[in-house]
Amino acid sequence: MPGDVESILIAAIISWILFVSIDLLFGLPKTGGVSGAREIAGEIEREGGSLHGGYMMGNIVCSPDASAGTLLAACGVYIAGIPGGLAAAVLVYVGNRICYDRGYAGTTGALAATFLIYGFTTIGFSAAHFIAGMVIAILTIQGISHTHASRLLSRLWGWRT
Amino acid sequence: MNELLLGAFGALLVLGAGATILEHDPYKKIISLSVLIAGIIPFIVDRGLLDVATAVALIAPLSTIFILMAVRRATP
Amino acid sequence: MNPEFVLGLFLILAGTVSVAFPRRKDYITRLINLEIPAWGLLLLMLSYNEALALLTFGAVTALTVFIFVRVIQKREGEA
Amino acid sequence: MEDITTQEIAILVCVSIGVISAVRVIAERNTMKKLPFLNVLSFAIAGSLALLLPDPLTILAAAAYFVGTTLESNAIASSYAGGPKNDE
Repeated sequence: MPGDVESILIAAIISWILFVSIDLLFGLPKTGGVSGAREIAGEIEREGGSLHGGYMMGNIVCSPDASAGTLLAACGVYIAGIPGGLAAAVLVYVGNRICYDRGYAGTTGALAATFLIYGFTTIGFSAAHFIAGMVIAILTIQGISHTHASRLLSRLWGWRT
Repeated sequence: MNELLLGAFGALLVLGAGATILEHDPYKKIISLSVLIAGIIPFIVDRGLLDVATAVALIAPLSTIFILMAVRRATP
Repeated sequence: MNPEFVLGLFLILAGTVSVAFPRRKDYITRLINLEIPAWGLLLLMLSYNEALALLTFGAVTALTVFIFVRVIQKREGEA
Repeated sequence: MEDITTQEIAILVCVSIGVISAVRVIAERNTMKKLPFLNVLSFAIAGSLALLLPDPLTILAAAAYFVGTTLESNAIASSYAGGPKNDE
């Protein structure tokens, strides 16, 4: 069983792959859902970033998507196991409806993350590792360098199409 | 809550309050105000008043949206 | 003297001074600065563990902001 | 530093990322580019809320905080982009 720091890093990588793949699967980088997301994307492109990655970052800011689903599912599993994760999925769906979004990406992300994290808790990880890991994963997307993150997301979106 | 967390959340609170006072642009002031709220919510949760924390977390964006109505009118 | 009390007092003092002497003297700046002492008072109530007072005060703050916004819009419409 | 539990190290990671992103929110000069850092801050705070007090109602509070701050960012961005009239 690895130590705490290694576990958090592994959990960060797993949740990064999980939420980026679900967001790409639901086509978040295709276009901005609301005008605010399009404005953020335009601003990132003006600073030298890429437009489709900017759309995805704007959509993450403007409505709870798979990343929010993963974080809240990790919180739910940490507090109450599988039922907590399902409650988190319901809450993410309600939050998506509040933010004028269809809510498929967030709910799917929360359900997938619930079962994935519960699976990992059986082999020695703790759900607290996944909470910290998810915060590190969202930091790498939104908080280090907008230009490089949008270029990376745009390249991944180019592979998918 | 130990001293380290207390210092971190207090730092968020003081940073948000200072930036809200010192900014000029109304949008930047509102964003700094939301940093201040992020520092306050953990104090409410740490006391165990979870229903109050839920209500406050839902009411705070409402008052921000009300302020945005005035900001949008003032800066067309 | 728990930390909530000290931080709440700090917010009330700083916010009141900033409402009284804002950087830009217009309605919007004062209205946004008025939120700071409101949160400070909420933190002060928290240090006495008054749950019902917190709930009521939170709801009334949003209502007060709404009324202020309506008043400001009415005044600017007349001017 | 004697034995730090898993919960404590996770909450330390969350809180330190929150403070860093708050500093970057304040330091960024472009209004629209402040919003992704604010999103990181709300992720960190929602995570640390759940780690601070493990109770079944905490997940409701964390979700309410997260949805509230997302709605706030949405309103700020839409209002900055010109109001809801050119939305759709």
